[in-house]
Amino acid sequence: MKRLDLIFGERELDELLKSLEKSDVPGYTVMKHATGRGPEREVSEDMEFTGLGANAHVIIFCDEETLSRVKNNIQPLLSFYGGVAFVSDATQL
Amino acid sequence: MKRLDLIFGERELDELLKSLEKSDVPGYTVMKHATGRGPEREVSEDMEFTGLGANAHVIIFCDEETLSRVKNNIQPLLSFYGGVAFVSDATQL
Amino acid sequence: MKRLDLIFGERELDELLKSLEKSDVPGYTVMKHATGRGPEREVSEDMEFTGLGANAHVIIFCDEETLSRVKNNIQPLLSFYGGVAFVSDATQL
Amino acid sequence: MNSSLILQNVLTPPVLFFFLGTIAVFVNSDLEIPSPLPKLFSLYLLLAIGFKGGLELQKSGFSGQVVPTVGAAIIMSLMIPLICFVILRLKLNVFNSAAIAAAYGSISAVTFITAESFLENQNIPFDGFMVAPLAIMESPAIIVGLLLVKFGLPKNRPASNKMRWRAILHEATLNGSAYLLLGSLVIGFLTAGYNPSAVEKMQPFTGKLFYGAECFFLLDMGIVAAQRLPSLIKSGSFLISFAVLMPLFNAIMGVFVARLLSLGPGNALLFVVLCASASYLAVPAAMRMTVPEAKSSYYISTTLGLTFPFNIVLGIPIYMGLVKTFIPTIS
Amino acid sequence: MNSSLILQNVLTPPVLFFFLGTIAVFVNSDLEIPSPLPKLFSLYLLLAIGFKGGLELQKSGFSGQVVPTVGAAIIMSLMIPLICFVILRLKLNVFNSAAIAAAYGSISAVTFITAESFLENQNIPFDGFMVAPLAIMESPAIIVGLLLVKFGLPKNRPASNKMRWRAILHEATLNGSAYLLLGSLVIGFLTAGYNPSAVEKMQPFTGKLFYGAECFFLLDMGIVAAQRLPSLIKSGSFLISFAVLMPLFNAIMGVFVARLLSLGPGNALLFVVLCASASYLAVPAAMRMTVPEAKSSYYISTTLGLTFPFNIVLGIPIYMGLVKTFIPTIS
Amino acid sequence: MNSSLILQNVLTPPVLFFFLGTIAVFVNSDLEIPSPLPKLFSLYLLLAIGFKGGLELQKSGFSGQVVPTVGAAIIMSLMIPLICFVILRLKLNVFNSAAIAAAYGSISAVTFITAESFLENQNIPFDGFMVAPLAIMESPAIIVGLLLVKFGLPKNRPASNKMRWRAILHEATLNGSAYLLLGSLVIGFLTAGYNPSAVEKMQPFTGKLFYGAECFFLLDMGIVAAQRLPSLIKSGSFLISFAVLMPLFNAIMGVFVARLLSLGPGNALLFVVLCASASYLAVPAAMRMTVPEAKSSYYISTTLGLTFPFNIVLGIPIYMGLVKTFIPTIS
Ligand SMILES: Nc1ncnc2c1ncn2[C@@H]1O[C@H](COP(=O)(O)O)[C@@H](O)[C@H]1O
Ligand SMILES: Nc1ncnc2c1ncn2[C@@H]1O[C@H](COP(=O)(O)O)[C@@H](O)[C@H]1O
Ligand SMILES: Nc1ncnc2c1ncn2[C@@H]1O[C@H](COP(=O)(O)O)[C@@H](O)[C@H]1O
Ligand code: NA
Ligand code: NA
Ligand code: NA
Repeated sequence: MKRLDLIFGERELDELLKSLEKSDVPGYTVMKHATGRGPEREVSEDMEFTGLGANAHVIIFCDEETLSRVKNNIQPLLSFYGGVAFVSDATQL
Repeated sequence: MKRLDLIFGERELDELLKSLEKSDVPGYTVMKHATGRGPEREVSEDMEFTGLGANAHVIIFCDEETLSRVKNNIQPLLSFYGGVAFVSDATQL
Repeated sequence: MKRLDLIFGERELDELLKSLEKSDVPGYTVMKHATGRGPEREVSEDMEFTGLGANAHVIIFCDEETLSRVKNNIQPLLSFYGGVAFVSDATQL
Repeated sequence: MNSSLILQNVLTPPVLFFFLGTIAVFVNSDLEIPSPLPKLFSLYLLLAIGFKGGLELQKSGFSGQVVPTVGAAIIMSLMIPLICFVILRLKLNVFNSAAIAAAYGSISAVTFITAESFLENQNIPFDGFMVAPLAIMESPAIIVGLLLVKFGLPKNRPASNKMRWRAILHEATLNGSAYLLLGSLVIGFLTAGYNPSAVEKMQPFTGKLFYGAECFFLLDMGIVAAQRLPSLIKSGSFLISFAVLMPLFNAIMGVFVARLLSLGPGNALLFVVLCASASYLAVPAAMRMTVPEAKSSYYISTTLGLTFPFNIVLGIPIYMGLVKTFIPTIS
Repeated sequence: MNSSLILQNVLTPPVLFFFLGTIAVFVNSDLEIPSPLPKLFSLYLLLAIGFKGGLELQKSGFSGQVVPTVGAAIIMSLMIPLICFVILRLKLNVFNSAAIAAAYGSISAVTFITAESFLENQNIPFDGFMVAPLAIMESPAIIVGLLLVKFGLPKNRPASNKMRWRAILHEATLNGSAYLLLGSLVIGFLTAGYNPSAVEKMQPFTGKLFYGAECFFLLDMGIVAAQRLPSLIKSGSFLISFAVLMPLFNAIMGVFVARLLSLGPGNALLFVVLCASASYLAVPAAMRMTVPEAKSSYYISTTLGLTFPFNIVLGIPIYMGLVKTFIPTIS
Repeated sequence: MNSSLILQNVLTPPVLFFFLGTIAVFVNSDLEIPSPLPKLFSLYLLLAIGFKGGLELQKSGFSGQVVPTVGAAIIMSLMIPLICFVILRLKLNVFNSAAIAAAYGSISAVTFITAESFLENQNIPFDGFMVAPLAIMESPAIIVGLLLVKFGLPKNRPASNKMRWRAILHEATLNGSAYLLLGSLVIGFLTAGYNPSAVEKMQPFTGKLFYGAECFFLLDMGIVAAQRLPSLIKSGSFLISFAVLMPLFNAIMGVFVARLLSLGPGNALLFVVLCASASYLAVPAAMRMTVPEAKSSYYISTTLGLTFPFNIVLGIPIYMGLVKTFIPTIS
């Protein structure tokens, strides 16, 4: 099994979750209100009030096949809006 | 060392932490207010107000021996209430 | 690529982020309001109001070279204030 | 006549803000009231309702209609789940039937205060002691729900379930919202009795602010209710009909009990609303802990996604119409 | 004369709390108002402004100056972005220019209410219907901003962008803050018309509490604005000058339009403040969704980090001076 | 006589809500006030206390008892930590002793306002300027605490500690709660002086709402305090006795100083409460940053888990008894 960590702007969350559903992920977990800095942008806590939104951190545990579907579906979103995606190994307990 | 990620309903948090303590974990970290979707249920942000509660994400860094104790202790909880558990490798910095 | 998980007191966040910047990390993600228990201390949700602060969970995806710079820079902070740091493997999606 | 009452009800700020929230979801606005702000308003309303109820209870004492009304309320919250269960079992399994039944036996505090605002708006008097049955109706319904699970099932449930009996009683009586409501009621009662000068000092917070805070909260309730729509539709036409017809049926029962109790029209409406409303705070919390097998989307979507809006918008004026028709005014 | 107005403005609680927040950042105090509390106050203020505006609009009706003023406001929010865009293009790319231009064509509700408090403090009358132009000026500016991106660019933008037209109109009209403001305005209007007794019941929440909540919110705005300083400095002297001079220029335009409209001095100041203020709520939200290529630090730092404080502290009294000078008092 | 005072104190809403929170934990109810709502109330109370204090200070000026009282307060907050340190060193190491000592030299704003409510309830007059010593007593105690660490230790502490001196002074004077309290006091002072009409406009927020918000906050404090019980018990009988006896001792010292200052009974009680109460906001924050070696569970459990409830429930009426006995009434 694989673990995918996605970090991107909260405001794109709905669109991204739709992509995940289209990729038939078995499930996902969302943690909002994340902040951070990437190569280009800094996202601070007060962004939530200005309407820009903070970041969302989404975790998906899935098999490799699903992962490649996810990859295809979310790549355009990440390249248009920004955000990062990293994969690690994981096994069910 | 191993890293265990547990995701389950916030309302079961106390019970689960008790199980972890019984398993003699060296420590744990809890992030509440997580939302998500599993094979059966969807947990959205407004659950916190309806009394159902959102999800909790618990991270435990421990050795394999402890991990197997944890596994035995939490399995009944996860199977009764639902929730997921994944293990990865990790080393102390 | 490596994934570094840091968990430590929220009040030291500014200092720690400065250390990370000094180590030239490509980016980082911060999740505040984490609680937990370590070998010595328990951090509960009401700490946020007493002024002690809860924990922050910081994730950094970076290469091994950067990781070793980070290690050198944050070690004094972690040993003075407490907190944990774990490394796993990760690859960009 | 009812349609004019409905219009008058719709054009009050609480109902209008509820619509504002609902429409926000339908037109896909990004208006949201982030967690835990809804909890803040929910806690505030429970505290204020309880406190004000306690003050009134101190005034009225436990004489007259108070004790019979509370007694009748308890009986209703025991009976309604039984009736609901029988109906729900036509289509659903024991777990889901029991959980939904318990929700409909219990009450919704926000529906109750919207009914109070409706009465104030119509200049129909009512008694503050009606908060007492409100505060008491959560527990019996939860207990009946759990008894239904217990006895409605063959003994094939896993062992972890056996030892949960204490948890059940615990959830039924000490869940956060029931506890805060009842506790504030006691505090209001004591304050009015022993410290009348403090009553006035509480008034700006628990009294004056109340109506506005209710509106703000109903804005959020509108959002939340509308967001339930997809899972409401998924839950099927049986549950959708149930979520509208059951409150009506319970309301009719309520009207006749209110008549037996000789309640005035204001108190009668409140009693009817207690019968007709369904819980989305205490009961879901209790069911999640004790009957995780029940699908939470079922009991949340019906109570919050349909019964609540129905009661707020149409139910209250309809029930008022029923009350006016079937309950003789003494004055 | 202006300097005495500035001093009088500075010594009011809202401005003083704004300074308290600013200084907290400069002296590195750990005072913070954790998320989502700022959102609570922001939602509250929008709801209350809208509701009160609706009440007043019911009183004044749509006769007299209301329609021309709203018309002029729409025209200003279409024109100002065009002027800004031309200036900004001297140094910035199309994306950044359009996003910043949209922000300056739009408005800041908190600047508006600070101006109202200033007028009350100076005993200068103004009309509640001025909330109508406030509620309406966000959308046109956003649409102009997005049209500028659309036509200012060669067709080399990725395809994902093509289908975003509906999203653009959607963001322009239905973003949370504009929606809540406008919705509350409608509710206030309906309530005052059909349910006058409810107006009084809302008053403690939407009326009495307002000034204090404004102060609390400005404390947070002071913190947030000061935290923008580093990225403001990084954005360079061109944008820094723009963030001070553009509001002044827009204010001067506003004064002459107000004169054309024959607005009294109070209404004139509010109109000028609408022209001179820049959005940090609705516009950033819309730009993030539709023009992610624009650097958010540019439009946030200028609007929130400089234009907002400038308007709050110096701008309002300066604009009042302009109004007094150029607008003949009829009385 | 004291026992009647205690009963009168217990039957006020603030104390009753505190009990409601405490009992919620003991009976294991799931009532919780999720973060950051407690912070909202805590910020609100500090802002309101400061603002009201500033108004009163403007009225009273700096003549009469103001300066001597503030002076005496500073001396107490320097001396009390020294006495505490000597006692605590009997059993604890330098780090823990210094941190706890600093907490007891400092103050608890919520204990102070509960004492004010108690006085209002008893119709005993007191002066608004007593907020000045409240606002000033945090810093000296923190500095003494850190000096104790500095000089109480051999030089074996790691180097990272050396450069922390500026941080120490910074934490002592600019931590969020002390800063907000003092800043609001200054704003209240300026507003009353230069803008009296604004005072009335703040009144619904900072004045009228205060008592109810205090009750809500004490509900949370009850929960938090009761949750400290396990770690309080773990901290041992020495610290448990300390957390009850030290406030009593400090109160007795306070009574005699108040007598020397010729304070009236109301002001005297407030002065005594400042001496007897211990900080769980500013001091923990400062200690965490500068003396992380100190066990936070020690200073949090004693101050919040025992000294605070003791003062709120029993301490205030007992101190009132002491004041009545030892301070001659002039009237
Ligand atoms: N190397 C990294 N490690 C951890 N988080 C990152 C990293 N790079 C970016 N992020 C997160 O991803 C968000 C969006 O990144 P970006 O759009 O590339 O600026 C940032 O705000 C960070 O929270
Ligand atoms: N494949 C998955 N990846 C990430 N999170 C998951 C996954 N499956 C379930 N979850 C999380 O676990 C929670 C409980 O799952 P369940 O009880 O199986 O519905 C869900 O609400 C999700 O937050
Ligand atoms: N073994 C562990 N697994 C997960 N989190 C841990 C572990 N140990 C400590 N932590 C987290 O790190 C924080 C600080 O640890 P410490 O300062 O060592 O008490 C704790 O509050 C926990 O949130
Ligand atoms: Na019911
Ligand atoms: Na503008
Ligand atoms: Na003290």
